Amino acid sequence: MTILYLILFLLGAGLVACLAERLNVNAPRWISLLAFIAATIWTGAIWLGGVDPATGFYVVGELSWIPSLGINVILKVDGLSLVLVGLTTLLGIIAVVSSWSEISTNRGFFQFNILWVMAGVVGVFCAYDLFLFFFFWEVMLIPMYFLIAIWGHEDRSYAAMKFFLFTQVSGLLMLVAIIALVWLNYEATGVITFSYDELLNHEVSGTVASLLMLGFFIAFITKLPSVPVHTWLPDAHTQAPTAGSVILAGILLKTGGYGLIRFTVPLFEEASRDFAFVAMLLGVISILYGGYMAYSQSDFKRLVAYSSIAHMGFILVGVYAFNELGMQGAIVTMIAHGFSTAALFMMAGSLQERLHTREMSQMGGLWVKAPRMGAMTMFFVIASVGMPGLGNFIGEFLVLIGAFKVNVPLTVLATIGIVVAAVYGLSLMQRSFQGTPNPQVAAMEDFGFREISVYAIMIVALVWIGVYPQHVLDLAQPTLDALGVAL
Amino acid sequence: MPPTEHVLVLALMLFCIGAVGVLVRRNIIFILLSLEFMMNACALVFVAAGAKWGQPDGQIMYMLILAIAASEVAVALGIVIQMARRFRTLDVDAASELRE
Amino acid sequence: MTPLILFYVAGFVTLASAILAITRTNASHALIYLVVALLAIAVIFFLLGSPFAAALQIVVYAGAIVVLFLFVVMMLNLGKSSVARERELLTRGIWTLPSLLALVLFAVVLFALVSGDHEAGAQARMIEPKEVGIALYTKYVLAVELAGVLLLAALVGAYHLGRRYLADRREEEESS
Amino acid sequence: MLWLVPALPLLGSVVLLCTEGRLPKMVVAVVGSGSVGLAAICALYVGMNVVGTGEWQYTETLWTWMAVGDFNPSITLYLDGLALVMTGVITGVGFLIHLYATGYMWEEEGYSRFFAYMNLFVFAMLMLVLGDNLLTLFLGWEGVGLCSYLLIGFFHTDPANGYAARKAFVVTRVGDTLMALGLFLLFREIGTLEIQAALEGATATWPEGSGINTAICLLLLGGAVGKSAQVPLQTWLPDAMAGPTPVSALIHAATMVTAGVYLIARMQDMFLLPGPAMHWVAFVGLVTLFISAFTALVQTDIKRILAFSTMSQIGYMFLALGVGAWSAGIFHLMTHAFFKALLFLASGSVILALHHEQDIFKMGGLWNKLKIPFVSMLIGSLALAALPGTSGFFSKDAILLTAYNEASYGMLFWIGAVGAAFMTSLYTTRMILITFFGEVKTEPHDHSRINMWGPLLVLCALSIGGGWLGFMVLAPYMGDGGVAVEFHAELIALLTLGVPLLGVLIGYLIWGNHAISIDKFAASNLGERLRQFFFGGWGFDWTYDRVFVNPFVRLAQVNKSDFVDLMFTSIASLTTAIHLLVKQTQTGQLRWYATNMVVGLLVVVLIVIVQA
Amino acid sequence: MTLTDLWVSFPLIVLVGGTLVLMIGVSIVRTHKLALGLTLLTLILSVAAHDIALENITTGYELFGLLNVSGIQVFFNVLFLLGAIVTALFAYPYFNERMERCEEFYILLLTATAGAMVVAAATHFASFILGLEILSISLYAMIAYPRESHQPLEAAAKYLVLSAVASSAILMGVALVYAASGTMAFAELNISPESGERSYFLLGQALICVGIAFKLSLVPFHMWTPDVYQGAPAVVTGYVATVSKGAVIALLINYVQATEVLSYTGVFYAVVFVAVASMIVGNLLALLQTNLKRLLAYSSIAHLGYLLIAVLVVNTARPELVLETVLLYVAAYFIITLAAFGIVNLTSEHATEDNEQMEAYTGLFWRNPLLASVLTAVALALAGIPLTVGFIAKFYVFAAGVEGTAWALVWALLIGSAIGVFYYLRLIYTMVKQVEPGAAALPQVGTQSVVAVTVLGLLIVVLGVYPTPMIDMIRTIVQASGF
Repeated sequence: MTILYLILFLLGAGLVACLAERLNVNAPRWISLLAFIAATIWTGAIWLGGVDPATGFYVVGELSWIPSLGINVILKVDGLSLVLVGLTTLLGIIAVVSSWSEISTNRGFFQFNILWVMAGVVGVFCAYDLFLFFFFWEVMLIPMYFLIAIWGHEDRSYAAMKFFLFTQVSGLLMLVAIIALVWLNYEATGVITFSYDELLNHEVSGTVASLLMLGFFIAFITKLPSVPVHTWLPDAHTQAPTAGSVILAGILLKTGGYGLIRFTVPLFEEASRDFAFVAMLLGVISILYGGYMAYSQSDFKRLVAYSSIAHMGFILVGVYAFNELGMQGAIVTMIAHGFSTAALFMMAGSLQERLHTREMSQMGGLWVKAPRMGAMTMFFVIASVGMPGLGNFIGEFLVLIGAFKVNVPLTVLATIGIVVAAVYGLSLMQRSFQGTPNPQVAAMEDFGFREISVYAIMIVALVWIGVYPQHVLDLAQPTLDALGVAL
Repeated sequence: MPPTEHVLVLALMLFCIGAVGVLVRRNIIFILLSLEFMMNACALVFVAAGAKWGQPDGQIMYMLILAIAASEVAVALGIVIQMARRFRTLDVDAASELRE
Repeated sequence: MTPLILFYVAGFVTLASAILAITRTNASHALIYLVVALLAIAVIFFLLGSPFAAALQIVVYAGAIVVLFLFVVMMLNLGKSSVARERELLTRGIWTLPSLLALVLFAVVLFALVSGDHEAGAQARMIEPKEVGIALYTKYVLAVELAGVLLLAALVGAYHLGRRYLADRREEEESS
Repeated sequence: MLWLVPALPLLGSVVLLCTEGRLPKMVVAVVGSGSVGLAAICALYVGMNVVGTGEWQYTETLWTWMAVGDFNPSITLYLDGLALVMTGVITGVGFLIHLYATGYMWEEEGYSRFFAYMNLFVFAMLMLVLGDNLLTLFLGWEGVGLCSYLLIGFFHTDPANGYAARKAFVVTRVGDTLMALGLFLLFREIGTLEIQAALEGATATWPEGSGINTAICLLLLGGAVGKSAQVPLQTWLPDAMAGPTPVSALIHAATMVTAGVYLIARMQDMFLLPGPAMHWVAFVGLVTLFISAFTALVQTDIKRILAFSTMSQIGYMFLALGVGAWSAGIFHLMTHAFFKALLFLASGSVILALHHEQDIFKMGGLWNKLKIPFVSMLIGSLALAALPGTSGFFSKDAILLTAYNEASYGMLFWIGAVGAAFMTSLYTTRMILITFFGEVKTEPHDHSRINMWGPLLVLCALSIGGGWLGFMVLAPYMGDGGVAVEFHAELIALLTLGVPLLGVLIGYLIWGNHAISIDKFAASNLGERLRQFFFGGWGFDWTYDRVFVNPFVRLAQVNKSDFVDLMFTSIASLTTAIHLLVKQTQTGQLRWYATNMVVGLLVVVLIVIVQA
Repeated sequence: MTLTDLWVSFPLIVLVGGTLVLMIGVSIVRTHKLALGLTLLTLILSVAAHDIALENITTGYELFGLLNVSGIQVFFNVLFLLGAIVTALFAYPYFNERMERCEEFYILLLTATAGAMVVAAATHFASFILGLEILSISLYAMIAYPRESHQPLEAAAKYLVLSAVASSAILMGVALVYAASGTMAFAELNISPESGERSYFLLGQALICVGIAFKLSLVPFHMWTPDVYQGAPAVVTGYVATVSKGAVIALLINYVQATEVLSYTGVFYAVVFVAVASMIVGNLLALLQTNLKRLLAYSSIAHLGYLLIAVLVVNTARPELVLETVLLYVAAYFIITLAAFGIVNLTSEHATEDNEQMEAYTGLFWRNPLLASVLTAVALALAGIPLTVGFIAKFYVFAAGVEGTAWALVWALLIGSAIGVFYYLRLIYTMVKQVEPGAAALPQVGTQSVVAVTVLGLLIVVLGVYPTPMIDMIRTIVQASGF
């Protein structure tokens, strides 16, 4: 039940933070920060607690919910979930700190939303009941919508709407697929159940399987996102407040990748294998198109947003390579991208806070004024370009080496994406921090201790994953073994 | 006894005439009057059907229609009086504030 | 044969007066045509072997409901101006579409009616008022009660809508 | 112990990065150059030990990098003769250049940042050469690329530098991508990225040669070509001269650009398997050698002359590898590191003395004003031109002879190489004569201190004596039995000896005493065209700009707002349009509503009747 | 008439009796509070009387061949009564300030509820038509209740005329069906395929469908809806949207199950057409709507289209699932709609006109977080987003659609929902927008209405998160009713 308590704890902290604003305007952010720190420690404790040999999971919790429909609260944490939950709580801390001084209105409600998004995401990562999964899947949307719609930038209404519509509509497709799956299982076994484990045993095949698989697939690639359903992301990211972008890029996108690994592939293995080529192709297109679009942008955040699309393409390629290397690569990419892109979004936020613009034409030569910011940006650009020794490289390399075994032409195209990454990554650096200092930019405050320490966390994380990714790999390995599809 | 089908045709013609009245007239009094024709057409069918099956139900339905028509007219005329007072006309087109 | 001829005559009268009624510009004239149509229908009821319905049609419909109409028309004092206005509004164009629609509707319905071959009404017979009365107070007793509720609702509604309140009176005084 | 060698520069780099700008310059200088110096000592110590054991191989596994199924590369350091030579060059020459840079960069902004990058570079380069598996090598490979990028763009406020840096990074990354593909292929076929295991596996699997082996080799060659600035990925190197001169010396002359040579030498067993791979290597080298020699002849920027000469010299190395003269290639790599570093550092001193003037036609008559640079430059040039007795002579000689002996295209290679040798001495003479002789055009101010001229002198010594060092000391320990030069044919040997001298002579006649006038030719239409063609590096940049860069940039401008989104926005617009349309039906008119009801009724009735 | 008859019809008797008492009471002492008290008392007693009724029925009980009372009817009846109670509670503060005479309203409310109960239980056309008319007649008067204002009058006139046309259609349909089959009891309605009268039997069914579609405001018989919703006082709109629709839905599900009318392909496709059109057009109409009442009107069009899916799969899915879906959806829809109009109502209590423009709710989140939260819950519930009971309802509809393999309808539901999300979110966005300086202040709201709205809002969320009690109850009812 621990994980349910963790979710409830985050929800509760959200309520407290919301109400605490009346006592003190600064209280919410402290509550939120402490809550996330506690949650991180909590997650760490689960990790240290080790796998329960009886169940093969770190934590298992079951609770009756809607028994008449075979719906129960089933929350289980295996290695994969644990890694992602850890990422979530850690990025929670980072999100709170990154928005420390940015938010000046309705701080309580702001922290409320952050905590609730995170609670939803933790639920998504741990749910072993399809209904529950869908429930959390949608629950995390609403606070995210608020984050964008209330504290976003100039075009927030449009962006928030777009974000919500895309996820919601694709989610409905998944809902239909879930119900159809349950129904097929019911017809075959006479039992109505939404339990993941039981549905896993039910083999669906043929056209029906392909259609149901598509239902899940579309929902997940929309979240991921992959071309051609990616267009919500640049808008949402660009308009969201910093914390929103951090959460979006860092965690919300990962739910798509997680869903593919946890649900689409195991539930419809055969259909997925048949579909692998198309999926990989979409991934490759995302990599190249995302990179190309990133280069086209003049808005700092938009550029990073498109780069996210490119990175997420690797996940698609990796998952549908259908081997351990690819899957592990996808997982490492999820984690590493969580840090590298979140950091770049935070940078965009910091710049916006200082310059009141995200347009790179208004920047240039900022390194002279804020060398620490420059160095940090450089680091994360380099990381996201896929420099060996940093997390993203491990993920992308594993994905590619795995994919190469399966499909050479697509892998070659995907590898070209690495060159494109260099093109847009360095162009970002050049246009913002290097080059002739823009005379319109007056003095700019450099990073202080608070910012540096947050970035330090992410740097350490990226280097750690880049140099010794084994922790992540070992955690995810049993999951992949259990899924039995990666071999 | 006239064949049921003939009565039905007559009733439907009456119904259609009533419908045309509703669609064409703008004076609410005329609209209500047209509605009476439609109601009567229904009544005619009921009575004819009752006769056809040799059951009293048709006539009972007729009586119910009577009650319905009476109630509708009563309330409708109440509204007409108020409309005449508030809008100073019985033209329903004048009362089209509610629209997109 | 006679009843059948009578039926056609009555039917013709009904339709003719109905058409006349909905085309009049003067409300009182229209109401008179309505009465004519209702009476013709009463004749048909009679021919259909439903004397009770025929009687009610004359007494309640023509006698009560139309009178209610007439009261209101007179009360609202729809004078010459209103007739002129009606004439103005009833251009030829306005009739085309609804009439066409009604014609199509009629054609479709007629098609539906005649497409099947119909059994002759084997059970057709005259239904005495007594029989109706018995059915009304046995099988349909609940319906009668409900009709009571219906009339009650109408009563209250019409009362509320029709009556003059203090505010109305004040308003009228001001305007006069 | 071996791990200390890369770890020390890394530590230096991290320290400098974390304390950026807060340490006094003196401390920075000590940390920056000291870490490399210590690494050099460590390398020497480890090297001695390794040599002492006689095993010539030493492996040090640090940890398993990642383990996924059967893919489990580890971070392992591997030292053998080849690696030892490279390590020596990197730490040794690297230390000298660092030392020089402490003086050269003294006045510049970002002193600490500079050394942080430089140390990081040394670390990455060491990982490259010490890596026991291709993934670790790739780590270093990309790392040096990064540092190269960082250092080319070190003076980041000038957009031109940024452009050059990005160009360098992206172009080399094209090569890296090919190399990565090579790794994928190798892993798929052999199942490992451990270099030794892979080589054994390859030789065992494809003793008869195979298309896949060739493919892997060519992909690796692609990587090498990118990193070593060979045709067709050579265009970045001249622009890379935008970086501070010590950077050019260290990265773009002595070490990084030779990584390609190292890679091919490292993987020689696979290249040696039957197949056309070797010829490709040789041809790449030959073409580059030739093209860049011509280009160097018409350059006016002193550093660009050196850059093209670097490309040309690496071409020699590739040629050497391609003809199987592994040791000669590596030998040339080493000597080249000495004399080219010397040339760059010396030119750096000149440039610094002339307030960052790099155009040789604005220099002149400096020989007696900047004595140490002049002498250094002269010695370096002699070695570059491979005049007998210099280190360059020994290494280049070995290459030429092996090339001549190559079975299939030997004659072609030899003629090309000799011709290029002639060109080399020609442009070297031109550079020296124009820079240091003639009338004084700019007045120099010499700021050199011991930390700057000290390294110069050491490198001078190495440039002259390095050949002997290699010849005597290293050669026996190199993989293929040393650089035993046999003078097959007297004529060949004579030509090899004589051609550089001829070059110097003709050069003197043209630019020294103006006995031969080329002004007329230069002024002619054809001459001008040729000059421009050579000057622009044989039109490679021009072509790439038109074929790749411009279309991409234009494409990027066209589709800034993502045409895929049109699909969704048009759905939205369509929905809105329909909304506005259906909204019109809500007119508020009772008759209209009733009409619609009747129409609806008609529709329903029709459906029912038609379906009945 | 047996004693059991009496007990089973007891709730109705209490209700009608209460109406009479109220009428007499009002004629003696005209006090608003007393009228409200009597109304509430009657309604509560009637709710309580259902307990007695329930004891006397097993799976279902036929009353005079006109009404059939089973657990399902009881469920609907209780819903109607609760809806009426909420309406009465909201009506008090709403009318108290703006009307001279408020007492008649409660009488009409009671008769309307009685009509709804009759409709829901009808098993015979006579009771169906009568119930429907009792309901409609009361509604005409309720809509026009503030007779001094233009809008309610206009709304009432439109509703009256169009509703009368629809009633005529139903009557004609019933008459034709009767003429074809010789019976008006649902259970006996049947026609053999060979029968010559089949064509006008079907014609009659089509006309009945049209009438029902009108009452449920389904496309293309929906046009009155926005105007009436907008014109009627918010309290009445809430009532129209819930009780009157709920009654017709109860009748509909009753009807399709008793007569298997949907097994006639023509009728089936006609209803499919209406359902799909409602889902799509309803949502499209609402897209950029700025008037909250109109928005809810359009949204109700779409929602009833969704609900029709459950009705349409009556022959292909398990009957218990269909019934569960319908019951759950109606219950959810009641709560949500009442909450929605409750908010409109209580922000309009002290205003001269209904506070119905969306702009009026700008920044509600910052001005009145409680109300805003409830309205957000309402919007999310209408959009069918989890955490709200609306999601559970939509989930059921999806389940029914999938189980009935009605893929076209599921697609329409998907598209409709997608469009729907847009405008519900716009509503939410309006509430979170920052208030422009100088914007009109939000009218003060009374506490008791706030409590009522909050309770409804809580219900939306609590039942959305933990719907088990409701689902179990509905399942028990459905099973007890013989499915």
